Amino acid sequence: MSFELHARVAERDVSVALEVAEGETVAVLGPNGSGKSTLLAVAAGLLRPDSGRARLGDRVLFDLQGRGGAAGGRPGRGPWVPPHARGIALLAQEALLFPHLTVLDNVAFGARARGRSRAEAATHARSWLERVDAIELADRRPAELSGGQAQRIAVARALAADPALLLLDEPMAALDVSVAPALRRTLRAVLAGRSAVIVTHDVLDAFTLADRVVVLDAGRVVDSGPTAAVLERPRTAFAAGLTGVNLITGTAHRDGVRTAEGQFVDVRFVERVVDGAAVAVAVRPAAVALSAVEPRTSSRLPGRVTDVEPRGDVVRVRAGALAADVTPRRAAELDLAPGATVWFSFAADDTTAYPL
Amino acid sequence: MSFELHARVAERDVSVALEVAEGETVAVLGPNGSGKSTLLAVAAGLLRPDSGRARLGDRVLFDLQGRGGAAGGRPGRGPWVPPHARGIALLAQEALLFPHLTVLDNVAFGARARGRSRAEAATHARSWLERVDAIELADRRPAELSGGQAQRIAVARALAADPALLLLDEPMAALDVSVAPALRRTLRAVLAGRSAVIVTHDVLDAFTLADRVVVLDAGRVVDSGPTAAVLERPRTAFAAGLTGVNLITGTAHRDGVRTAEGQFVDVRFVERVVDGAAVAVAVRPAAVALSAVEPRTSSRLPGRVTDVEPRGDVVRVRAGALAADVTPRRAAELDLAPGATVWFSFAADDTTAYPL
Amino acid sequence: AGQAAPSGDAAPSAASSGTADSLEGSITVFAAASLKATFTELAQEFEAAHPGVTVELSFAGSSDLVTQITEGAPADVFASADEKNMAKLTDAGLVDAGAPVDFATNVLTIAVPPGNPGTVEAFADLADPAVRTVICAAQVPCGAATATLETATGVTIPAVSEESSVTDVLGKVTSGEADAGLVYVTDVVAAGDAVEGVDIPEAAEAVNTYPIAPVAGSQNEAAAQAFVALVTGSTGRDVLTAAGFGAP
Amino acid sequence: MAGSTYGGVPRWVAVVAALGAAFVLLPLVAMLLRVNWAEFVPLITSESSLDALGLSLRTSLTSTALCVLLGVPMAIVLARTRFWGQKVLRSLVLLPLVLPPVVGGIALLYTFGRRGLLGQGFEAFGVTIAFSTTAVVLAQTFVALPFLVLSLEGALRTVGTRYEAVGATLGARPTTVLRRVTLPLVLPALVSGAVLSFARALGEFGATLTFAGSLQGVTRTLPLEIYLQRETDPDAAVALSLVLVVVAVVVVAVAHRAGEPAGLRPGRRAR
Amino acid sequence: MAGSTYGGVPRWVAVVAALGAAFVLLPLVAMLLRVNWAEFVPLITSESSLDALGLSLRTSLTSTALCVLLGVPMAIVLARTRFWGQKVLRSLVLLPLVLPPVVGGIALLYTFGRRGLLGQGFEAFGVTIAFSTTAVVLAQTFVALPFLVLSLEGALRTVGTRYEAVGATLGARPTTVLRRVTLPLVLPALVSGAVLSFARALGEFGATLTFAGSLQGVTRTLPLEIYLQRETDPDAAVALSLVLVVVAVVVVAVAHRAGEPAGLRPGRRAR
Ligand SMILES: Nc1ncnc2c1ncn2[C@@H]1O[C@H](COP(=O)(O)OP(=O)(O)OP(=O)(O)O)[C@@H](O)[C@H]1O
Ligand SMILES: Nc1ncnc2c1ncn2[C@@H]1O[C@H](COP(=O)(O)OP(=O)(O)OP(=O)(O)O)[C@@H](O)[C@H]1O
Ligand SMILES: [Mg+2]
Ligand SMILES: [Mg+2]
Repeated sequence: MSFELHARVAERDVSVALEVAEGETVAVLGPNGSGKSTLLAVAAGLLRPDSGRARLGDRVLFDLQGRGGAAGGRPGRGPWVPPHARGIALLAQEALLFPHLTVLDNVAFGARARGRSRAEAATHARSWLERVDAIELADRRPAELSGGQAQRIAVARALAADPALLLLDEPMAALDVSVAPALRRTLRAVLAGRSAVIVTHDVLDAFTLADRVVVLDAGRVVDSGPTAAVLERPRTAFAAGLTGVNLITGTAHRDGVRTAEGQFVDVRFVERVVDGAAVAVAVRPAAVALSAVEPRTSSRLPGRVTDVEPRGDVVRVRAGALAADVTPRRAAELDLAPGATVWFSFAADDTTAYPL
Repeated sequence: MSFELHARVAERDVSVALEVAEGETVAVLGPNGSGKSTLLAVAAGLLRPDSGRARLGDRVLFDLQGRGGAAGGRPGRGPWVPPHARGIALLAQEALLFPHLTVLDNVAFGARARGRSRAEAATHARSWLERVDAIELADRRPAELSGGQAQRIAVARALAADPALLLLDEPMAALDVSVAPALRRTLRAVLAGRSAVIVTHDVLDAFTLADRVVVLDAGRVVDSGPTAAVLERPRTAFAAGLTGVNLITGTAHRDGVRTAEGQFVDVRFVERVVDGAAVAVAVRPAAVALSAVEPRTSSRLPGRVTDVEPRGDVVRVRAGALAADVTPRRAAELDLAPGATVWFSFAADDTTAYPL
Repeated sequence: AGQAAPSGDAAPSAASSGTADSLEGSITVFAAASLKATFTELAQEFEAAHPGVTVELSFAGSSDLVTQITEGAPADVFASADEKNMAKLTDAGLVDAGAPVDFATNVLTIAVPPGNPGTVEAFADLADPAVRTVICAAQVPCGAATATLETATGVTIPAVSEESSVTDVLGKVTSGEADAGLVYVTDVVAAGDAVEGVDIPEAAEAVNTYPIAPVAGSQNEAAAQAFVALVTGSTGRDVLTAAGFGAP
Repeated sequence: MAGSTYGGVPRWVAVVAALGAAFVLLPLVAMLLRVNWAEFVPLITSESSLDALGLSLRTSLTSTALCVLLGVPMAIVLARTRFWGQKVLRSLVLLPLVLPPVVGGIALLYTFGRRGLLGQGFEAFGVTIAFSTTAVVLAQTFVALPFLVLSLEGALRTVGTRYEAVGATLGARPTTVLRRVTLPLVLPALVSGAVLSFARALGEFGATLTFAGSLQGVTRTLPLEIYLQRETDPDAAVALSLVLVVVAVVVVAVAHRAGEPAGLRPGRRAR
Repeated sequence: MAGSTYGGVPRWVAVVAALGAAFVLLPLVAMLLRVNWAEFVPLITSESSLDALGLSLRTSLTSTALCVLLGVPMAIVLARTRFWGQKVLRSLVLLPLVLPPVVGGIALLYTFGRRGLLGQGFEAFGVTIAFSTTAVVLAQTFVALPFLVLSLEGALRTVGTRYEAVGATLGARPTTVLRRVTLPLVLPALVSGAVLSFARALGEFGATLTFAGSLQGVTRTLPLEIYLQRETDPDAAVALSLVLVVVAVVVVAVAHRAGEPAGLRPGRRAR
């Protein structure tokens, strides 16, 4: 079912809008404290916003008129569908398994709540436990689970509730690399054709699970659109950070871009861009070369090294927002240490430039 | 201080040993439920093992003789230093901030507990809050924090306790990409020259923070050694999964490797390996090509596609334990769908082969 | 006051004749707690004499019983430990003004623990602050009697406690907590070996009188009248005297 | 979630606790020492004693059930909703605790008695409450209710609403959440509260005497019987009290065993 | 941790709760209606009334303090340690709840009285407890202690040991953990328990009467005064009860305000 929401929570300085088309999965990305969990809580009906409106299918979930614009104003009045009647399941950031129920009963909870028989609910729950690869935990109590196991059970519990809209808050955060791909596959199967919102810090989740992405920052939507478009052509430093690309912004200037600092970068525009328009340039760190002296290429930017991160076969060198991946040998040659000034350069062919 | 522990917790079927040299940081990796948190709980003194011994510097922390080998035997008897006297700080998997204290008081707790004055402790706490980029949250209550914010405060609280041994259980799990690098940098600075154990699911943490890696599975240590060695020459499917490489095991056979299924793979041995010895071959998915018909190259393995994951600019195709990264165009050409049979091939130059 | 009371011999004669006893049903007797032993015995006598009647007994402090009757408790007979509480009921019209009959009296005595550790020999000894004496508070009947006695004898007792019931005074003495307590003669009799009594010759100055009366509007007036008759009659006299009560 | 079995209790705490326990237990021991064991059995098996014991058990159990029935909703409303005058209401609901029982009995008479606020209405329908077994139950419920409400309300606040919220998003309506999430979570507190209520009801004396009277088999509960026995024979009273104590200990022990929540029991796996 | 403000309470729960509240409140209203307001002020300001009120407040506060002092360690030991006979001990500690107060008073006499278990020893040192204000405090503490222990123990179990474990790994010794983590976490329950204890101590009658006696200004607390007044003037007793009720309401309200833990207060940020 399609879902539509806009809401303002004054106390947390969050004011967001979200749309999920029928069968679509939307990923919500954003820094810590940007309002992602708040958005989900409002959608699920656990938090009453000061004002706003939400609709799931034909049903209005709430339609609240703000009273008094000041922060701390009381939650607005208007129609309000309580959480249990919304058909929206929320997998919260903490697993919150019911401590008094076994794992099986936890997963069967939703079905039981909707009036299914004990046996029916148990069968249903068992099939979900199998799908998250946790059937052998069925008879344990939540207190006897490891963190990642608990998280997996929580995922199964939310999925088993078979909601019209599924909200997932960082479902993969505590999972190990050996289950994450399998669970991601399960989620992909489950989310296909189902309306869902997934909060994540992992760009891989966004790529594999989401049709569309919404980026929040400081309680506001700062970017949204199809996953590939948003992540491959990031408009914010946060979105760029997700995929790990360098984001350079400036104004279009003939065949290049002039940054705010006055540096000139050679790029290749795919679309026509008028001179002077605001543009962004994305470059992957692997395509960036480092040198101690200013190189002859036209695309080069100076930077003061802030961090040198060994990453196995490469070393990532950061200078503020700029990053380059170099081989350990090259890093050793350059004798990089935080504070050193280096030049970051790249070929125009390796850039993606687009209007902001 | 150097640290040494071996312990058995029968009820959880965990029996592990761990050594941390003076100033060393050890990363503990392993699937969910493999006993990582249990290991830390035993080290911190929160869980009494059935038998085992631990030493921090010159002090014996515990030295317990198991009584009755049977599972469910009572915890052993012997010397036992209580948690508060160990000088070991544990950052647990859940943030567990004291709900009745402000963020500042939470971080100041350790210093206060060791008898520092209120003002001194507050100053100390403030400096730590600054280092985790959360000074503006100082006056909030834990209930008013987002999940990632809480996690950051918990990190600061553990670091501020200035322990002789620091145990961190997935400190970065809930953090967004915009703080993770900064926090990783902070941790790197803090952990330098300090004995620490860090549990993580992120290979990047292991690379950037750890000198040595211990891999657990089902309550046993299955691999350990210097970070690069363990991760670049994985011996277990789990370790291979961490760095995302394909792990192929078999027996050495002249210039190649014969797999258990009887396939032959061309590799280049760096070291001398006698024929018939067990060897492992690591290949990165990006170096693996896919084809619908059996290719002419000598290193090729058949597989039935289990999953096709779009990952932005590449598509990861999995067939059981094998994975290949191909361009979206190539994936479309091959018309890959789960169930299809494809051939995975790679050049001998792209492999790393080593004895098991 | 006994104009309504039948002759003391009416009930026993009816019982001994054993014929055509018109009394049946049940009656509820509300009696002061200090009457528990005697009235339990009398009720058995009454049931033996009138096989068709069962007697329910409810014991509590007199003032508690008055409150209960005022609030509608189903009482047929009320036996009070003092005249003041009976007066409350006659004032309220719940007992006919002329109905109450005095059926027993009680006088104060000094109870001391076995062995008399405080060596109390006479009422005047209680004036010694070294003797820990417990008395009733002036608000309750035994306390009123104590006050009367103090005035009459000119002895002032520096009591360590002024209890709200005789039972509490006796409790302090039996437990040895107090060296002496002012209680009724009947209490000393009932307590047996637990206490010793020291008679007070001046006790006659403060005699406590027990009235009994049927409650107005009783569902079983005849049986109620018969029970009152039994108590005030010779059977009652014997039982009460055995317990230490005096004649009215 | 890895289990922490941390259980550090400072030594001095244990010492003070022992002192407190001694303070409570010594009087009980002293009482035991004074019991006249020779007369013990005939005394406690006398008809009136057995009547009183039976009545006490029946009425206390009934009023405990009433306390649970009325008290659970009261605790939930106090813990989970906010309304004007809530704080005042909470204080008022606790009043039966502080009211001397005899005064509580008077208040009940003023309400349910013949001339009482509601009693007049009941009387019109031919229903008399005062001085019946019903009155005993009412008196006990009145004094015992606050115990249940208070202990449960505290537990509800401590547990918080997070699990309830999860239940709701899984589609459970409020009543289902109450039955399947809230109550199981606070079961230990509910059991404690019920035990407290039962104990208070079992020991109730003043209000019963005033409001219900003292009629053998109908309203004379064990404490009333003890009170009466004391008039004539303090030893008998002590012996009967011992019966009360034993009954209470058994009930408390059984209830605590039953109320121990499976999920919070330490350790061992189900299989 | 994003705040859930979920608070769904089924309608029927509210209805039953209202019924329960009415059951407790109606008798209070009925009592109010019977107060003789004309004589109210002179009555409650009489010397004996003021003496009794002062004594009641002093002794109740003292015994509440004693309850906290002894009860907190007892609750901690019961909730946080495991030892042989613990379950029996817990049941025994609750006994003063079920003991009819008068019997409790007798038991105290047997212990601290002149010829009691300990009293003989005290007496040898010239310390007499019976008939003193100390006896009142002891009696009140005896009956009120289980309230504190029980409500606190439940809360300690509900809170669990996870936060305490964190405190310990941060280097806090058990006493520090107790002071800075455990007690603040269970503060609401501690306050509730103290309020319950205070209320029970304030209303205590039977044990005081039996153990301490009744002398104006020394041992005659307000409930004893009320009981005595009732003999002569039920109106006076009701008026005095009202005073008791008002005192209790004020104390309960103040305590609940003080005990509301800052960290669990909903909403608003500190700055
Ligand atoms: N109960 C609360 N009361 C007041 N403010 C809160 C509360 N919970 C969260 N906040 C604040 O509201 C803002 C949004 O928080 P929210 O939990 O929605 O963030 P988030 O995007 O989910 O972050 P994270 O990635 O760390 O989970 C933050 O500034 C946070 O500090
Ligand atoms: N309190 C407990 N009682 C019994 N078994 C437990 C308890 N806690 C954990 N276990 C079990 O012990 C094993 C080890 O758990 P542990 O928490 O150490 O795993 P972990 O490696 O930390 O996993 P994760 O990555 O999911 O956090 C698991 O099988 C788990 O189910
Ligand atoms: Mg969040
Ligand atoms: Mg773990």
